[in-house]
Amino acid sequence: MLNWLLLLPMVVGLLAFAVRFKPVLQGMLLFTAVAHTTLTVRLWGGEGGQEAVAWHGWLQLDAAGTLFLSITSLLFLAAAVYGVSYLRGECHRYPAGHQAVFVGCLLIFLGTMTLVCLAQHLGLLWVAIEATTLASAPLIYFHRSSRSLEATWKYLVICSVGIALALLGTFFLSIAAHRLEGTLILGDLVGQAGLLLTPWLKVAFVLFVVGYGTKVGLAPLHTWLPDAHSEAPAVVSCLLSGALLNNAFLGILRLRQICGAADLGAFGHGTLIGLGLLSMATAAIFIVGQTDYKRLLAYSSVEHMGVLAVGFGLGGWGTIGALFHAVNHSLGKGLLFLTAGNILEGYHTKAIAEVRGVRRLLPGTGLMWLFGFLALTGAPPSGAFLSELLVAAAAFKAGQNLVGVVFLALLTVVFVGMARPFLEMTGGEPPAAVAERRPQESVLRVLPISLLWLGVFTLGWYVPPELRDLLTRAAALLGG
Amino acid sequence: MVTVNFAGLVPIALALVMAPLLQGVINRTKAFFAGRQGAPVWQPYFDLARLLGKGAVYSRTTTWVFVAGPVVGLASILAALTLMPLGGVGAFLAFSGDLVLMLYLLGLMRFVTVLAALDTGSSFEGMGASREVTFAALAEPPVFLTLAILAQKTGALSLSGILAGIGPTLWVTAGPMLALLTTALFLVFLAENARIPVDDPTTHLELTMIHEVMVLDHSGPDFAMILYGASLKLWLLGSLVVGLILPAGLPWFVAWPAAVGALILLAILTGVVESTMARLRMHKVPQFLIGALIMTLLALVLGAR
Amino acid sequence: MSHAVLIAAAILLPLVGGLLGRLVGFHSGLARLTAAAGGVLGGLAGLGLGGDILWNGGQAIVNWPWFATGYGLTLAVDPLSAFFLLPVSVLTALAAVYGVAYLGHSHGGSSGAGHGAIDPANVGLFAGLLQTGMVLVLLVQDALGFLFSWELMSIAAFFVIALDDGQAENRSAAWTYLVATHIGSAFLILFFLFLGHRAGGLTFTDLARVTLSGQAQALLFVAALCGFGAKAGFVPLHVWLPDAHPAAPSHISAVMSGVMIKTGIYGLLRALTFLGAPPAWWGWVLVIIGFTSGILGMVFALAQRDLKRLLAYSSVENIGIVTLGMGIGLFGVATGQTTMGVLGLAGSLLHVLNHAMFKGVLFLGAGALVQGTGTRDLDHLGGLSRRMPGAAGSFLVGAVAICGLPPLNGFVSEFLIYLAAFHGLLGGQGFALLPSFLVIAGLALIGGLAAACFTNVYGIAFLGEPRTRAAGEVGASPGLMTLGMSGLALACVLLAIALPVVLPGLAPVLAPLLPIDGPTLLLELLRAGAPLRGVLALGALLLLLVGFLAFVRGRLLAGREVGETPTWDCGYAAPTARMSYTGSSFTQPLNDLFEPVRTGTVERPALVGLFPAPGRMATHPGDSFVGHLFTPLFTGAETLFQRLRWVQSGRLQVYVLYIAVTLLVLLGWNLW
Amino acid sequence: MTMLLEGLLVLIVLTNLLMLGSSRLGVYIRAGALQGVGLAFLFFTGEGGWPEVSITVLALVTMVVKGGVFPMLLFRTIRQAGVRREVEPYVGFTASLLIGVAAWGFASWVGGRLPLPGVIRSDLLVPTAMFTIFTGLFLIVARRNAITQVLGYLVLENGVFTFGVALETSTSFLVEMGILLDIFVGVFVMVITLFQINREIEEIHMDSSKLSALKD
Repeated sequence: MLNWLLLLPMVVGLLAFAVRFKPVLQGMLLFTAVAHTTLTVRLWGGEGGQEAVAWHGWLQLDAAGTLFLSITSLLFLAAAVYGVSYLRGECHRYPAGHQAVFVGCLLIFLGTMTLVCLAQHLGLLWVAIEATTLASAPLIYFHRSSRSLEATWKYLVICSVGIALALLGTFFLSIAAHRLEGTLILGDLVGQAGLLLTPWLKVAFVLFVVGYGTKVGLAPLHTWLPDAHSEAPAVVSCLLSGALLNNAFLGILRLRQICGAADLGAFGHGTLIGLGLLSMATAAIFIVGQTDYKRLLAYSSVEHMGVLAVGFGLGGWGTIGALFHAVNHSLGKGLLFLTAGNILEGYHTKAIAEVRGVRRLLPGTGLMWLFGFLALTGAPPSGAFLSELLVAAAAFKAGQNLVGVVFLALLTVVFVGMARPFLEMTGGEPPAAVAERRPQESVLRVLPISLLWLGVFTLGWYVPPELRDLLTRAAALLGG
Repeated sequence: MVTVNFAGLVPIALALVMAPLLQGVINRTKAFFAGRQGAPVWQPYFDLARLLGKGAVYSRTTTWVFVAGPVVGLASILAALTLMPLGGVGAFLAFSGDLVLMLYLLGLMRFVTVLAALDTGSSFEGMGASREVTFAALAEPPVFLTLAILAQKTGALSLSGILAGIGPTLWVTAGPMLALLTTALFLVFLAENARIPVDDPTTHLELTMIHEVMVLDHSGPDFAMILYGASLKLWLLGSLVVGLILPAGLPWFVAWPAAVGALILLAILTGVVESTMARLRMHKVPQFLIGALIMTLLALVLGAR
Repeated sequence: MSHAVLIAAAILLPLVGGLLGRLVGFHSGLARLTAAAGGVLGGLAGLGLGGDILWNGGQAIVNWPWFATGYGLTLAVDPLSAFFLLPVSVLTALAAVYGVAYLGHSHGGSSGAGHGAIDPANVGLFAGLLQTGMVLVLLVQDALGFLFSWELMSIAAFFVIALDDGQAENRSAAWTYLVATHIGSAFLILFFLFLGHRAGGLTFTDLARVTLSGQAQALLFVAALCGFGAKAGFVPLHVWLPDAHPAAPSHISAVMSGVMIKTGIYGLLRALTFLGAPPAWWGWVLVIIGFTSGILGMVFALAQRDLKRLLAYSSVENIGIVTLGMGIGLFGVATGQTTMGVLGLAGSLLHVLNHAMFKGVLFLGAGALVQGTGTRDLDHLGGLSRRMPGAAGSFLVGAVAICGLPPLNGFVSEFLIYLAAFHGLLGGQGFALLPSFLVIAGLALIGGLAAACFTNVYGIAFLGEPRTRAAGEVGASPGLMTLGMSGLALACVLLAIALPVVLPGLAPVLAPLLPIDGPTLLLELLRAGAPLRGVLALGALLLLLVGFLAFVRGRLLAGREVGETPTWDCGYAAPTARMSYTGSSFTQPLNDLFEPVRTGTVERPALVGLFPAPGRMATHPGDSFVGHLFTPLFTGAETLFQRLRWVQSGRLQVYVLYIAVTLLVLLGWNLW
Repeated sequence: MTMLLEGLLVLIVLTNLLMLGSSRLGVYIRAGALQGVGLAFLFFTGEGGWPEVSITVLALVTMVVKGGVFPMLLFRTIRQAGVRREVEPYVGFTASLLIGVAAWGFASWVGGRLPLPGVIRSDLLVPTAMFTIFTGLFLIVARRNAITQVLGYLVLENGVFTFGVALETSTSFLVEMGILLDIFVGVFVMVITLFQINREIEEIHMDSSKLSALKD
């Protein structure tokens, strides 16, 4: 089952490179997405009550993996449905070869992300995470404009440098496991964490945080993120922000899991909390007065990764809150990036100041733009409200009152900064030049968005027991 | 507890009968200072009688509000009278906080008068109404503060109780404070009753008037009610000023005549003020009232020592 | 009907009505009726529930299972909730009735002030949600549920404001509201989480049991003050109110101003029941807030020409009065002056109730004017009482009541607050007297200003001659609108009669806020409320006198010549409506006086030469807190953030340097 | 074996210094290639004779990729893009060298103090790895030319790899191959991107300081 999950997108993705017939490409994309989601759903609760294992324990779907894989798969499905319409629409002018590269890379990207969720061998995890960078780079420069190329270049170099440090961390971890013959299998490391060499483990942790943190987009390592997210096509931004960032976080979490097992106490908590708050503050600085709505969303991702970091740093309720927040953020941010894609296509601009009256011009899009904003920023009923509340509660529970206060204050600043552009864009009268073009929104473009919104909305007042159970198990696993 | 003091009916009767007299006394005093013969002190009574005997003329613009103004206004001041003691003898009705009710009844009177003025749609009456509400708003705090300070000093919460508590003892222990308060109240008394230096009841130029210009369009019995209401208000506020000065606790046969005498003296004093001072320019009036407020604040500081 | 059913009805019916209304949104009339039916039925259920609890005592508790998640939602109506449930229910129900006609007729109305562009089904939906949210806020019994309901309510109101987003000012209003409410919520989250952490649980029962250190108590009080104050509209957190109310449809403005902001007061009172014995400085703080809110609210209101903005500022003023009462009450409690405490808190609570009624009337009346004339500008109205007698009569009742004049209900609550302050004069010494003096002087000034303000509104809008053609051609409001308005006006009258009698019924409501036992409290209320009988008696006397004088006047004029003429204009022969005094002129003396605390701009034409060209003068009333506090604060923050943007310089080299430096710093931090 | 090992390490250090001090792009690429080859040989310095087949394969692949494919790719890019052969530094060459020497000193000092478990085959190993990592980062930060940044990344990877080899970390063959594949594809994609950039933006000439349109 796991093999299928992994191989399916990889193989179909590789095949896609060779296909030059556009409908087939789109079919492949949709098929893989549906199949991947189906497989993932079937894997919930494991195979026959056990966690699915493959490759001698190198691959295993544990609770945390299930959670992140489900997010990825779900988001990919939404993105794929949207993407088909996208490929039919705007990119019709591109040659089929471009579409082939796009679909192929998209699928391989999915494959690599799946591998990240499954990998139990930390070396393999590194390979997978670096591979996500490489698979997604061509996606970002899909438009082949000078700006998108620049974004790709920065994305590649910064993430590669960062991830190289994570590789160093992986080696250090191996040294720490000297008494375990240098094993890098997560289960072994956690199981016999008492035998690890603490100083090396600590260095490895820092290297993981900096290395994978670059990929996650924790400030000040986030510098590639606004560029890449704003220049990439909507589908890609959605996946980068909603799926990739979480998955990269998994890298840090795996080490935190080991640190927790090794009984390092509060080691690293301060680091995560500090980076988290710094990320939120940095995001706030760039969100207030932002002129480009896709960059706005990108910085919002930085902020939310900060929320996750704070939550994981706090532990306890914070871990559950952060995991839950990952779900909410992915749904919310995915929906907003896809919506932003609709707006971009309708208005041909990314400048906030030039977009007005979305609600009148593109009713569904406008509504979702507003609803999505509210859902993402934690205005109930929205899952984000509950998860952010949990994180804040964890701060007070841990006696970190100052952290709690700063956390709430930063959330508020970000909210204030985001509210104005969203309200301004949604309301008002559309510019005459745009209104004359009479842009249309197809159902395929609005439906996935609405479903994502429905998800995050529902999570605001009803958390299914299965999800609650999964979150609890994942938190327990991660040493929450 | 609501105390009913049937002896308090006598001051009400006195007020009802004698209120217009004060107006006459003031006019007489002014005439004296102007070296004129002047109208008899009973002239206000003659005016009232004549107005009551007349028909009325209404502007086509007006509605029932215009008619209701004088009626409700007079009713308010009459109701307020039941709360005002005279000469240290308790009022007909007394209860904690009745002073608030009394002052708010005056407020109601002003409210309906102003609305009646606005009902005519005349810019002159609008202007008068505007001035009226402006100065009234500024006059409220000094009166309330004065009564609050006195309540604190006397330990009573009803008008009757407060005025009954002010006597020689208090004047000895807190003389300067009481003097300040009396002065402040006197200033408000002048302002509220549309006297010089705030308003000139005898002017003939609408632009310079406050109270008179508001009632330009009233005629006949309506106007009579307004005039009578104004006299009662003069009496009512005068009683308050007088109450601060007269010693309490005198037997009724001394107290009432003394109070009436004091009221007449107050009227004469008003007449003297009107004769010796010029009307303030309109934008100086707020300063006049704020002056009254500052006096009460000074008294507050003095009293707190 | 059992409590459980009533609770469910009060909460769910408005929402269900709104949703159904949205579903049948294709038919405007049906949608409006459905939504209104939900609102009215929900309101009736709430009224029954609140009335029952207040009348019969006790509590209604019901547990709602939260689907299969294992969480339960405890909803309870205790006397405090029940008390607030009354105005919420009455006002929302009557506003819903009014809304049926209001939304129907504003369709296709004139642009600008009317709400021609918005879909009644959407208004119905969010109005229902707003009602549901408010009832939930009053009923939930745990912090999480409270925050959730609170946000639900806030968001519903936001949508109502944001619905008519065609105009930039409305979008700006929606933003301001959203920001204000969000900042408030942040403080509330802080409050509940911190308190919950101390209490070790998040249900209200847990929270009420906690014992706090002085420092924690102080911190929590400030957090509650900021959080709930932002909703209630304490100066300087009031800035969203004057923007939001004009943007919303009038009947929703009525609900927002009449009861939604009162949930802030409810929250503050609820918070006080958790925080333990109040120190005296809380009383001081609240008195000062009330003093400033009351006076500044009125000062700003006086300067407005936009009727709904004016009413919004007047809400700030009334919240100030409520706060004055609460402050003096708490001060009494803290200093052991029970009578003062009881009176202050009772007056504060009653003013909440009263204000809901008369502000409801006024906003609904304003809606009738807006709908009829298409403008909110006072100076474009005039003479409407002839053409809209129903609206005019109700509005007059509201205006008299809001000025706190006897014999209507507004006086009763203000009287109690005055009385509390006067009682404070008897028991205190030195500085402890100052709150009492502040309250008395504040209320006196507020009363005077309010009289100026509302004679202005009523006189300019309803009396005199119409100043514009639109104002001259208005027809009477539809029956349902009149029903809504007169219902609330009637409530004002009834409350004036009833409140003095039922005052002791407040005992269970006040009990959790006071450190005395039930019988003592009841006794205090009976004693303290005795003067109200005097008020009642004089009210009756006043009415008798009015009747008598009217009779006398009628008899005198009977058979005499009663003529009709034009208004006396010093003999000027051709008066026009443009010559009549405008609201701006009416309030100008007071506005000039308060110029220093109230900013604003005046456009004056430059008149040059012997025959200058025609010029226009216009005044734009400002809000000094917007101009001098919030705008500089927000632009300052934005400028600061702009200055920090060099971080994202665009240079790859610098970015990689960040990585290296972060690595070094973290290694240093974690390993040394 | 130790002789060979230390010789290789010295070679790596020298290539690092060469890159720090040179102004010619060609020198950079060649030095990088040399370093890659040296790195590949490190696999053969382990104790116990001839290594397993898997390691041999790994070493050969490393050698081919780092010593052959990458230089070819880079040279081709330079030729086709018509890049100037001078690297424009932010930090001068003399200063770079001095910083390099200081870094080497620091690396030696830290390397001597790290509580490494097990037997270390040479005292030079850890300092060399750290120095190489530092050089890589420094080249990325302190040089303008985009090609140098690719090279810097390569050098950084070499440093990390040196660590891996030096410490005999037991990542498995598959993972090592995966890592190599990642690096290969990574450099490949970078070069392609540079290529595209050069085609898209006329006057860029691989000057990465001109790639700063995206900022706030």
